[in-house]
Amino acid sequence: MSNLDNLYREVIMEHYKNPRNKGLLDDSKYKSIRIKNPSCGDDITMQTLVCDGVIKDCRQVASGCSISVASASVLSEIMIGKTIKEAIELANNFLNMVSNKEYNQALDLEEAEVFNGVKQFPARIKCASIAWVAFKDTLSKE
Amino acid sequence: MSNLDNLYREVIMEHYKNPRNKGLLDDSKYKSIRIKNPSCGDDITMQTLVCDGVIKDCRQVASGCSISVASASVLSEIMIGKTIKEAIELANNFLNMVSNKEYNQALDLEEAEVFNGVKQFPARIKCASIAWVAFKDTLSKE
Amino acid sequence: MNDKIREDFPQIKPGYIYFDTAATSLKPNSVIEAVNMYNRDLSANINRGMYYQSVETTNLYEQSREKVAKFINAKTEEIVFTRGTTSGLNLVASSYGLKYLNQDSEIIISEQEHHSSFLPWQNVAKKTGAKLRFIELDQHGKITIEAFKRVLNDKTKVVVINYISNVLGYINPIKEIVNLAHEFKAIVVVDGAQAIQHIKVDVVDLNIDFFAFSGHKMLGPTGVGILYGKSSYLELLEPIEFGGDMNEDVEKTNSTWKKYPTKFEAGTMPIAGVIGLSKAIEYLENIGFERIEEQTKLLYRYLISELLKIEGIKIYNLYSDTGIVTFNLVNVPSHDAISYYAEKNIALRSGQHCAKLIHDFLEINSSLRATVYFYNSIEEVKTFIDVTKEAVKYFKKIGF
Amino acid sequence: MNDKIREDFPQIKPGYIYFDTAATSLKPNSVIEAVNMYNRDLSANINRGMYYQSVETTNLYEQSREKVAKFINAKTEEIVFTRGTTSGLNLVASSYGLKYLNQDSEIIISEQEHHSSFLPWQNVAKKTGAKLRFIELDQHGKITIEAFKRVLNDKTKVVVINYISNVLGYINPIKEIVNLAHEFKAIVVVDGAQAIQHIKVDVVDLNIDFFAFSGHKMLGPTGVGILYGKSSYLELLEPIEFGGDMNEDVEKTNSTWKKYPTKFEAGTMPIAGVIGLSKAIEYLENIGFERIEEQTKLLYRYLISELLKIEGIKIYNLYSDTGIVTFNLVNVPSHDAISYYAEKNIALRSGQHCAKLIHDFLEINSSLRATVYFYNSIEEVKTFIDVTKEAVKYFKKIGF
Ligand SMILES: Cc1ncc(COP(=O)(O)O)c(C=O)c1O
Ligand SMILES: Cc1ncc(COP(=O)(O)O)c(C=O)c1O
Repeated sequence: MSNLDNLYREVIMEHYKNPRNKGLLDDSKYKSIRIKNPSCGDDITMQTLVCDGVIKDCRQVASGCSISVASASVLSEIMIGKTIKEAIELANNFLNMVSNKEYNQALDLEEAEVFNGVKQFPARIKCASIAWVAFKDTLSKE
Repeated sequence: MSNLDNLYREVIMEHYKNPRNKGLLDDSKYKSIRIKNPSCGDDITMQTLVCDGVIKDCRQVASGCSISVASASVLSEIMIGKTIKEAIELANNFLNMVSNKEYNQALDLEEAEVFNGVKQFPARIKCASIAWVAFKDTLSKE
Repeated sequence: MNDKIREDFPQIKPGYIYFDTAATSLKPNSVIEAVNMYNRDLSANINRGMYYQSVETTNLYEQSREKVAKFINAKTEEIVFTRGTTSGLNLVASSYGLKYLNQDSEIIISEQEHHSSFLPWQNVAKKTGAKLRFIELDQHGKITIEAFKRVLNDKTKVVVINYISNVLGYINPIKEIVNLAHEFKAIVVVDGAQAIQHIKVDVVDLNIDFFAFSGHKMLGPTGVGILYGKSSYLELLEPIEFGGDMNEDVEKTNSTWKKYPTKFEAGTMPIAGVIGLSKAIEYLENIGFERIEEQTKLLYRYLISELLKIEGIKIYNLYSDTGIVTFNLVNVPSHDAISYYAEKNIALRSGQHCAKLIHDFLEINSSLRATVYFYNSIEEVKTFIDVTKEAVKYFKKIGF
Repeated sequence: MNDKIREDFPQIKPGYIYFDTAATSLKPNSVIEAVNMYNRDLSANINRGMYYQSVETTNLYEQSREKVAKFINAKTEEIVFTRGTTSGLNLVASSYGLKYLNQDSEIIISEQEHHSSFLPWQNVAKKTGAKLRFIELDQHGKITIEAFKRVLNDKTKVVVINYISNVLGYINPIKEIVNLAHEFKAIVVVDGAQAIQHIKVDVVDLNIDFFAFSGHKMLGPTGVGILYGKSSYLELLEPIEFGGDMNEDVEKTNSTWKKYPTKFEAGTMPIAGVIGLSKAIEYLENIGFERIEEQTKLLYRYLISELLKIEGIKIYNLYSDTGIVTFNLVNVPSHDAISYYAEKNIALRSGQHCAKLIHDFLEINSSLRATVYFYNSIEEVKTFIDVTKEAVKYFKKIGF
């Protein structure tokens, strides 16, 4: 069962049970994107506040499996304070890592590193990715 | 080539080139049925005049392959004078013969016997049958 | 007996447990070989050729239609080949629904429906203004005649209903529903995707108007399905796809169609699929529905009784009539739970199984679905139970 | 080289000559085995499972989509799987035509069209009041740019045209037609059923809006087809089939669809067919269109030159761009003539080849069609010519 243990790392379970930056703000300065994957019950909204090219705040609401919920939570924590450029680079790197593509191992994924085990579960890549795709979309939304 | 020779019997070719009872009558006492098989170019109309349960006249117009044209012609000749009951029995027997099903060999198919060779050509059964199906339909048309 | 049957299915291998028959069934060697034979030896188109390969292909294709017809006690010409259940049900909705329904019409439907049965009629309702009336399900999610009667009235034009639910495994009382519906001159469209492989279907006895099912759920190939329609309705309906072979006369301004079923089969059909389907029916008939039911029930009863003993499991259909068990590990999202089974090479489904409304009814987001069928074994059920116990323990341990 | 290629096609046997590729192509071993492999080893449904067999099936299915996309230079998401060319062309007609055309619209079409290309738009014309405008063919039955310009105008909303005619074998000037049509803001729907196996198609270079073709005409399995659509149009179009997997949210009163191409793929797709298709493309790419054209032209030229020497033969397309020769024995109905070839195990077609209007144009009832393709041989052509000579003699002798 080492594959599973590698998937369900403690940090992930911790975020799943205590999601950070949870709850959306009704503030038009925030950009929101919602992505649903109804067939498996995932429903994730990411919200960002960008000021002078820097991510000032990141909020999220996520329901679904542990991987998708934890992934939104971890993301929200590590992105606050990053520049847009850094954030996008990080997100792309994360998406490449979980889908077992080549990625820049030198780039620090910080806590998101714990999703490394997802690549052993091709059918869970989507779970880990949704929040990151939604997050990237908030940045390109003008 | 004995199969082909058995298909293209002289009698058939003779009817193909000189079709009997050709041309329709514009008489409401006659019942007409037209069947087309456009994908192979067959277009056949059979017309019958029935009086007191006896087929008094049978007319036809047929275009298409030699088998379908000859079959309409032969039919029109042998049916005149038959009772409806005899005619239907004959037609069913003919249809069974050409489709290689069991049929009453004792029943005299008269000149239509020459279509015996059709059963070796499953794809030509339709050609031989169209006129007979149309003919039967004229009898059941009230 | 079961071991010999299992040898007919080359997908069955030690260490792999297939409990996902409700999604698609396994295929016996005879079906695989029939498809292979067509591709390898014939590879001809139907209807239009006079050479042996084409004539033979046409024969096999039409014999398959006859076989399907006999299988459900229909007339040969009442069998239309389609791409699958979904296409068949859409054909009826588009051709009948869009044309004959209007804002005064009501469509009776249920929350048990698969999306392929529900969505085409939701579209008809939107486009025509007809009203969707849902049969109120009882506490177990079952359809009762009483509840059906409460929504049936003079405005009812169409009743759309599954024969067996792909989530709950209940057999619905089709015959009574049809009788009642016909009293109100409503037609009944039955989704048979989960029934055809489980129970003997007799369309004359049931007196249903339309019945759709898929090859791939009844041991046959993917890409082929069947729509049965009563002659009078098939006569009435306009085709919705136009093309090669379904036409009679073609002129620049006007064209005419062949008789049913041909008018509904435009262009080149899934020939290999149709030929393979015929072998699937032969296989089902050779085993017989009695034995299929017996073995399925045996496995199902054992499965459910053992599952009930495990704490930390919630089962949603305790009284399934077939081999379908729908459940969750308590507190574990189905997508997490399924990964555990996948790691153990056990094939189950997680999610909504294309039936969102029944999940709304059950007030859950998603579920796990295990299906046992005659080719499964008691040993497989035992392993499944063991793995389920481990899974419950594992997810509890890591904090779910 | 040809002998080695011929070994890849198990249908090719001594004494059997397959000249009916325009109806459906033969299948190489790699295609047959891919279908077989899916049926035998995987037999799982796509998208919804987490076990190896289902994940692997989903991968193969989506890889096939990528392969098709690259093959015609499209984006992956612009590839919709269908039941065949007929279904693809009907999808465009129903979803675009019925919605966006009206009595002020004109549809440009040609008498060369296969019924699968013509009839869907004849239906659109009837239902919407739009007018069908036929491109006037030249004396050889060809479409010229001049004739096309004469029917193109501000009212033109859709141009429906085959890339290669299945009766005459002409390659139509699609690129110029598209350029001109776009100047008038008309969309162009191309029937590629006879082109995809003959010439390299680049949808970006051609700039076509929709392009439909069939697996079974390009060495692939029956039951699967492809519709290419420009993203902007696929985005715009409403699905015409509703069901499992194509939906996003489902509520009792309202539902939403996934993005294209998924929204057009309702229910279980022809999975085995899609997987086999991918191998057909690989095969075509490995041989290469240059070699395919070279060998086809070689055979065609020899065939036509020898046919021309026979008295009592009427050929309708002396300048075919592909391997299609359409002809008749003088005074012999095509159905009679074909029986002779069938007796000699030569596979040809007789009839109208689902293209009645071009037969009207040629002022004939029906015709014989022989198609040569790269897997045919000079020896086969020689035998065909000998048999044709015998046939002419035979039918003359017995009195035709
Ligand atoms: C030019 C052309 N268009 C359309 C079709 C229809 O293709 P299918 O029958 O595979 O749907 C064909 C083949 O029959 C064809 O040759
Ligand atoms: C009850 C029910 N209806 C309809 C369908 C749709 O069948 P298909 O996907 O073969 O079109 C399914 C299977 O997915 C089903 O289980």
